Amino acid sequence: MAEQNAASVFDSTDEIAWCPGCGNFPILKSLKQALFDLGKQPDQVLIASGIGQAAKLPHYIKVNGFNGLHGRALPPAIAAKIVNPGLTVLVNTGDGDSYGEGGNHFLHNIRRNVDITHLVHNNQIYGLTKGQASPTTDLGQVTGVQTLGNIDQPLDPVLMAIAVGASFVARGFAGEPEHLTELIKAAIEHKGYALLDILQPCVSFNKVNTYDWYRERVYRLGDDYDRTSWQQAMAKAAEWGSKIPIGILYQIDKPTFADRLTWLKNSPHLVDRQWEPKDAEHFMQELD
Amino acid sequence: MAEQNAASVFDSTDEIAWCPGCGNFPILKSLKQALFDLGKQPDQVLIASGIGQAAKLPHYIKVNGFNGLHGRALPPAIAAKIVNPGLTVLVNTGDGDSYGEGGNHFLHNIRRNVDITHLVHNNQIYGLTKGQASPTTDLGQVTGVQTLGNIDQPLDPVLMAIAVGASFVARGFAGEPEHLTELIKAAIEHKGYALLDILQPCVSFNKVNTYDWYRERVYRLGDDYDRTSWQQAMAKAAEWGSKIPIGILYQIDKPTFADRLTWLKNSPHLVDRQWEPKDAEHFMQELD
Amino acid sequence: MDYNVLVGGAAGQGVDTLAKLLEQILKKNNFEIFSNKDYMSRVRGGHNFTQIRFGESPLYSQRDDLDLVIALDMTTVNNHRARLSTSGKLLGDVSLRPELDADGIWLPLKQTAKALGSPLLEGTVAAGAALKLFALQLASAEPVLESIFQAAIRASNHQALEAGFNMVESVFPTLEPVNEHRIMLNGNQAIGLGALAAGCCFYAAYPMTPSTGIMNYLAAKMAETKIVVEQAEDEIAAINMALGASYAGVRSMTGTSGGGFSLMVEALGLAGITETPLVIAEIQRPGPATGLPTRTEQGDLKFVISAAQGEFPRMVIALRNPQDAFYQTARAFNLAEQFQIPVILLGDQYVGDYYQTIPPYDFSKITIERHLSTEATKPYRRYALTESGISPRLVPGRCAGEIVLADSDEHTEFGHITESATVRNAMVRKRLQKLKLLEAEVEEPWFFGQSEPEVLLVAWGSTAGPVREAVETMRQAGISVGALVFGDVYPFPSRSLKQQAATAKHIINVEQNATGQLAALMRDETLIACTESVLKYDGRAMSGGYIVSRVKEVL
Amino acid sequence: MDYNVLVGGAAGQGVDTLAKLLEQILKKNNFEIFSNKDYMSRVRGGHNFTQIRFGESPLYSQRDDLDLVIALDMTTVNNHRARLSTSGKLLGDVSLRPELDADGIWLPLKQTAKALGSPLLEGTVAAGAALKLFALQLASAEPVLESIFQAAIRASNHQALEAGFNMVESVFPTLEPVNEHRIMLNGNQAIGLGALAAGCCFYAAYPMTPSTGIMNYLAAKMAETKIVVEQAEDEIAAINMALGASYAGVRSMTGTSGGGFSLMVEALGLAGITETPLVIAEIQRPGPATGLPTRTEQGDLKFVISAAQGEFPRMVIALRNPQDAFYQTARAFNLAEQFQIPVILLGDQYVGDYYQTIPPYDFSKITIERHLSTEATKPYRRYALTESGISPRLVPGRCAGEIVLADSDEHTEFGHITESATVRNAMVRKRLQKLKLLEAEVEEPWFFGQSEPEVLLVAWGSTAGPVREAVETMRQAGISVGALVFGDVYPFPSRSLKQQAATAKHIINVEQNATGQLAALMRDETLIACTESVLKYDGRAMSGGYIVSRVKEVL
Ligand SMILES: Cc1ncc(C[n+]2csc(CCOP(=O)(O)OP(=O)(O)O)c2C)c(N)n1
Ligand SMILES: Cc1ncc(C[n+]2csc(CCOP(=O)(O)OP(=O)(O)O)c2C)c(N)n1
Ligand code: SF4
Ligand code: SF4
Ligand SMILES: [Mg+2]
Ligand SMILES: [Mg+2]
Repeated sequence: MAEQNAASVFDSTDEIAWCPGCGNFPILKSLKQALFDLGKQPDQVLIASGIGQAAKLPHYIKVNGFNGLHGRALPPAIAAKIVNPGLTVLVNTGDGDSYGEGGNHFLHNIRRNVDITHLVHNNQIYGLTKGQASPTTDLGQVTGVQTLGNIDQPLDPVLMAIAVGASFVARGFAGEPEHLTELIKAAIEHKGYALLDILQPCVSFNKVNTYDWYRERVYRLGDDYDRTSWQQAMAKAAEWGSKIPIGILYQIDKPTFADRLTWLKNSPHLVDRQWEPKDAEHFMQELD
Repeated sequence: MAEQNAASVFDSTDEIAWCPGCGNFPILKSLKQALFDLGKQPDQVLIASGIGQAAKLPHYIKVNGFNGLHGRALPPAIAAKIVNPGLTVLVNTGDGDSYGEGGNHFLHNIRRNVDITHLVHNNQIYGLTKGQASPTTDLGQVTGVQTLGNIDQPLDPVLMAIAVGASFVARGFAGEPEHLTELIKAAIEHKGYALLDILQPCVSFNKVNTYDWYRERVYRLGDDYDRTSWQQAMAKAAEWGSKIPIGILYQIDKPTFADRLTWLKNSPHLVDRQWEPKDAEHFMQELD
Repeated sequence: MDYNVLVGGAAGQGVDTLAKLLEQILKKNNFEIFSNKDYMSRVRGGHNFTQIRFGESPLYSQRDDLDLVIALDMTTVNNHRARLSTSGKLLGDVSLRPELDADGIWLPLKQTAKALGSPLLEGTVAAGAALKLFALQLASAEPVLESIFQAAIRASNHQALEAGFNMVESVFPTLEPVNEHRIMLNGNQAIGLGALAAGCCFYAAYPMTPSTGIMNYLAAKMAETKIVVEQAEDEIAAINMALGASYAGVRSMTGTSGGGFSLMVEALGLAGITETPLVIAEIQRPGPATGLPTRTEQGDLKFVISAAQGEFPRMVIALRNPQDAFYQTARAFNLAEQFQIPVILLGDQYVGDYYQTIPPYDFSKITIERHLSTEATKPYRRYALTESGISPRLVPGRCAGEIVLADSDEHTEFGHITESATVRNAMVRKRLQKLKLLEAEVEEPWFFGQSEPEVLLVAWGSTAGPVREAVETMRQAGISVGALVFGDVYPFPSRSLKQQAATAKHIINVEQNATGQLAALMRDETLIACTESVLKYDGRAMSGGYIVSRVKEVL
Repeated sequence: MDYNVLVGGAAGQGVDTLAKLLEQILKKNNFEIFSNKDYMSRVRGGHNFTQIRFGESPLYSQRDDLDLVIALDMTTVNNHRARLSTSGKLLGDVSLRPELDADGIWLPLKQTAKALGSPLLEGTVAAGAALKLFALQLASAEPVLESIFQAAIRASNHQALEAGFNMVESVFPTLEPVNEHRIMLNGNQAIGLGALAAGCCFYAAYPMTPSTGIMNYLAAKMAETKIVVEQAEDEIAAINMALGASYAGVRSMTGTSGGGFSLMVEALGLAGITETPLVIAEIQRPGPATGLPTRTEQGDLKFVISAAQGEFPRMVIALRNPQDAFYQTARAFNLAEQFQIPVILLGDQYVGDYYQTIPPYDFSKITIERHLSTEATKPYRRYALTESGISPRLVPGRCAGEIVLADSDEHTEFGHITESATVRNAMVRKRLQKLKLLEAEVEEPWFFGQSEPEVLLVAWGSTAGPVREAVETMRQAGISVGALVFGDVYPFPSRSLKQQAATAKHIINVEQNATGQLAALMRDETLIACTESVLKYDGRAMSGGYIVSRVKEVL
């Protein structure tokens, strides 16, 4: 067998429809590299997404894909993981998709703690629909809909995730792809729901949060940072403005959804369940 | 005019369908008292609700009411306030309604900061549908659907609200109605979105979180408590278990949605807007 | 020959327990039973009642006139005494005795209950009296007390039953018990059991009356069957979770009522374009919006048939009774996987909640046909255009080296987003072609009564039982009448309708709604117009008797 | 006489700017214009094009054969050169010149642009050349450059235009300009302007192609008109916000496409049962689910007519062109408030996005009829059963001492939750009665062509223009043909259809979908069945020419 690299294993033949220079390209590359480094095989990985520019990602990588509805990437992803824990399940989708239309699933899946990885391509804008404010757009930013400037206070997704009880919360930046690769690997290896919010410049519609804008602000969390302290993580996560921390903000051990499905402990995965209609016949007894 | 009290001003003729002993009764009473104390008139108050036991409240009080869809109390409430800022707008509805089905509106209306009061009758259960787990039900609690115990980590709504940026967050208890009245008054008087989560025993379906259970745990925040400190509020809000603080956990001044609608500053409320079709005629010029 | 008992009181007074006790005892006595509940959307107070009809031969519907009313409150006395048949009796605590009462049976129920330790025993005392009135054996209640009451309160209930039993004399002539084996259940349980039999192992839903019974049934069996029943944060999550599970390779299902189904509409289209099998139970209640949450209606037929933007194949099966509900649920899973489509099981509060005795299900009739591929032509094309019209479906991760890509955009055979007009045309045709294939699967409606009748009733779903009884009554009265009751409603089976309608002078649609939705569907599908309508939309299920009188009115 | 120009290139190459420049210049030259865009769901790359048709008399549709193709890339050359008419010309940069090219016009566009300082000027150079080809005056472009380009780049664009102008000689015979005043806009703008005229002051929506144009239009006018345009967190919030605003007393509206409408379904029923006026624009795109986001289809007709559980009145108006869209939007607000119902404006990407010159709107024809009460019989009953069938509607807080209670459950006249069968029946009848009242308001379809024709085309909404052109073409060819184009589709106006269908030998439904949804509605409503169908469902709008050829095929 010829020597393999991330590209040869995970490359898709589909033409990429993103704009040249889009921050999604380095994210895609880091993702492939992370999967490769972890020794994942395409047929053992599932990426779910919603609708948006980021959400097109499942077409641009050779793994199983479920490109569903706008805002609805998480529900199919967690269900797939529940019925087949053998799959490595990721969600790659946009900030509008994850925090806007999909906000309720974001909130409640933190509580479920299913062992999946949620990568949010956070370009602080609705890219595919041509540039309206997303939940992470800064106050005052002018768009075709927010013609007098955005008036809704932006959401800090990492802060919210930590507050609601996520067991892994990190922030990455498309402009630091090697660092990002490491974060993606850590997120995938984390047992439980892992949120990785990725700062992703949109070169076409977000003229405020550019590569330069981010570069001037992001800094990596140091080795001395204690990612297991909730209080400290809350404080760090709240940092946004002239300085923006990237790295793993918070990580703890916590029972996952699967851990709590105690009645399935010693039985095969649902996808491998053996079942005959007759197996249910005895339930008629209680109807006698 | 005969002397007025809360009952005579706000009493509804509709028969109350709640169970005897339900924690909703004292909440209703405190609410009427609060409105009375603040000198509100029935026709100047609007209460919106979703569907559930708590959500029946608009029928049991004489004020304007919009008893809408399950989970959808907030959107009509904020819209009504936006178009008619002269109304005192409240939402009275359940924990399932507010945090479950309605989670996305909860999240995003914190960001909008419209000047309304959100009273959540939090009985940690779905009452009307006969006792399934709500987002605030404790781990392990057994119900007709969670037959092997609830496995989703409960949401701490006050913590989340503070984290996401609410400007007024409080917790009350149906078992302390005078205190509750004061909290409701403070919430109504607060300028901006005010969340008041009210611990409300459900005597029919929640056999865990009973009046006694709450009484053993709740304590009032002291006068020395600094409700303007975000860090401290986060820590307080996270307290849940053997001790549960009630009172105003967090309150700050923040521009409201209306403050940010700068272009409406010197014009009449939308509900009083004067408009003729001809007023739009000049927009044809740019189509020439 | 059959008897009709009504048990009524306020929510929280124990109407449910009393009804259950009576039903179970009657079941142990081997009678045929039909029992339906009328309850309000509240937990305490108000007025709830259950009508228990039992007899010697199969019962298909409630009956309007009553043989016995057991009243736990005055509202029950007032609301229902007029419905008593000439030999009918009213049973209640002495405190309820109306001023001018001739033949009521007024017993010290409350006092006896209190003496035995709890006012809650009142119902059991009344049940004991009822047993005696119908000349049943006290012993026949033994196993029921065992199964219904926890050990701590079993003895006192036993005493209460006996005390009531000894208070009265038998009044009603005895009935002949049935010889065949019967099970008793409601439609929601039947759906749940059908799903279990069919190998469903993932059920995601959000509680909504009157569909919650399905979730309760399955949730109670989780540990034993090793399945997952997950309460979703909302109905949107529920259906998208069910789709994810199905995509990942298991049989999955969701259930709700009309309001929740509204929220599932977008994902119904997702099932359509991604060709992901899915079974959805929609248990109707009266709308619009919140409507009457605990009551019944057939108001969502046109809605579920045309729900979601765009055009894609689906199948809609209306459930006609608990017998039907079980087999149709199992069939739905096979059809969903064979054609890779969403299949909607359309029930309503009536068929979901009424209890009926029926012959045990024949599990050997249930098959699990997954229609999954295990090998693929490489590279695998999820949406391959095949001669059969169906693309091979792989389970992700179960075919080495091949990946499965599902897409909600219009897509190529590989599942990649496309903008090609040619591919679009091919994919639209491929999907809609399945409607043609489905036509071969569609089952003709049930037919009751006289063939080529003068009066043809057309109905669908849960009114099957009442319509059947109505037809029998009318035939006995010499009317030339027959009825078609549709189960499969979409794609619409039109053969029998065309046949029977050809000679009918009157074609009357009998529907539990206000606009006649089946009639509209018939016009669209067959150009056959009904001549008259019997419609009911007050949220209360029509009985056979109601249909007879309304048909006579409109004729 | 008219010309047909196609401008094509990849997204991001400036196709849009070039098209806009040409359109505006042609507008300034007082031609009639019909211009439609074909674009992909991506921001850069791919293949987008705009077809600009201009002429001496009104144009109702795009034309398939081209007089000039302006190619910014090779794909444009390859995809469209076959569509050139015999005298047609291909215009592009020299680098695009195909090997075997006879009569293309290959100019140093890129080189000129670069010389003038920016490759982005290529389109303007091409536009200049096009001006000359059609023998227009360079000066006529002056005000357009002014309005389109910011000061910084205005001069260079001017030079570019002039350079292109001087590169070629006139080729096409000059056209006669139109004398009357014209405005040019697309359907989405027309809806927005109609809403403003009608006094709408609250618009809540979530972005969704192809409906976002409405929101963009209104958002740009917020400050000047003192209104609120709010982007909701999702479509469920959007419609519930719009309902809250309407309840509170203002005219409000929401807009979306099919996917978002799916999420609004439950609240549609809420509007129905609470009797809250609401205007909803549903701008269709091809489904199911995400489908083809930037393309067109008429796939949601049956869906919007029967969306939501339960039964309640609504009105559905299909928009036929920008002229119609404006007046119908204003009318929708009046109907919504008169009958206290949701009114759905059903458009599609085609009518939403194509630009057309039309006579200026007559604002004196627009009236604002609020139908609000200011006094109440006390105590006020929101859902009073009145003789007219409509309950008096108060604005909360605007009638001293009286309160307004809206309820999604079945309710009493006061708006309180009820379980009464009698009240339920009365309320169902009260609501459905409005459908009868609406029948008096419903407008018959437009009719084009020969009355009592042999060939009757039936169509609805956006195909009005193409159908009109098709009818004209066929009549010139001596065919006895007429067409009914429905605007109001629900309640369904059947009078003209019955009249025209009586004598027609062929009744052909012309629809931009795959299943023939209007034909199904006609069968249901009138028992009239179409004999043949012309359907298109590849996401590309049909032209008049397309209809002619397909009709000839099926005849
Ligand atoms: C139900 C529904 N509503 C709206 C849309 C339109 N839509 C598609 S993508 C998108 C926003 C995308 O923003 P984001 O998730 O941030 O992704 P990005 O394009 O920025 O990567 C919207 C509103 C849709 N497809 N479905
Ligand atoms: C769309 C929809 N889904 C589900 C329901 C059913 N439902 C009504 S109330 C309720 C839960 C109520 O719980 P909560 O909000 O906590 O109110 P409580 O009854 O406890 O006061 C549910 C699930 C509904 N009415 N609509
Ligand atoms: S619009 Fe923005 S997010 Fe989308 S592909 Fe282009 S640069 Fe990337
Ligand atoms: S069920 Fe619970 S919440 Fe509902 S009325 Fe009864 S006690 Fe109150
Ligand atoms: Mg984005
Ligand atoms: Mg609750």
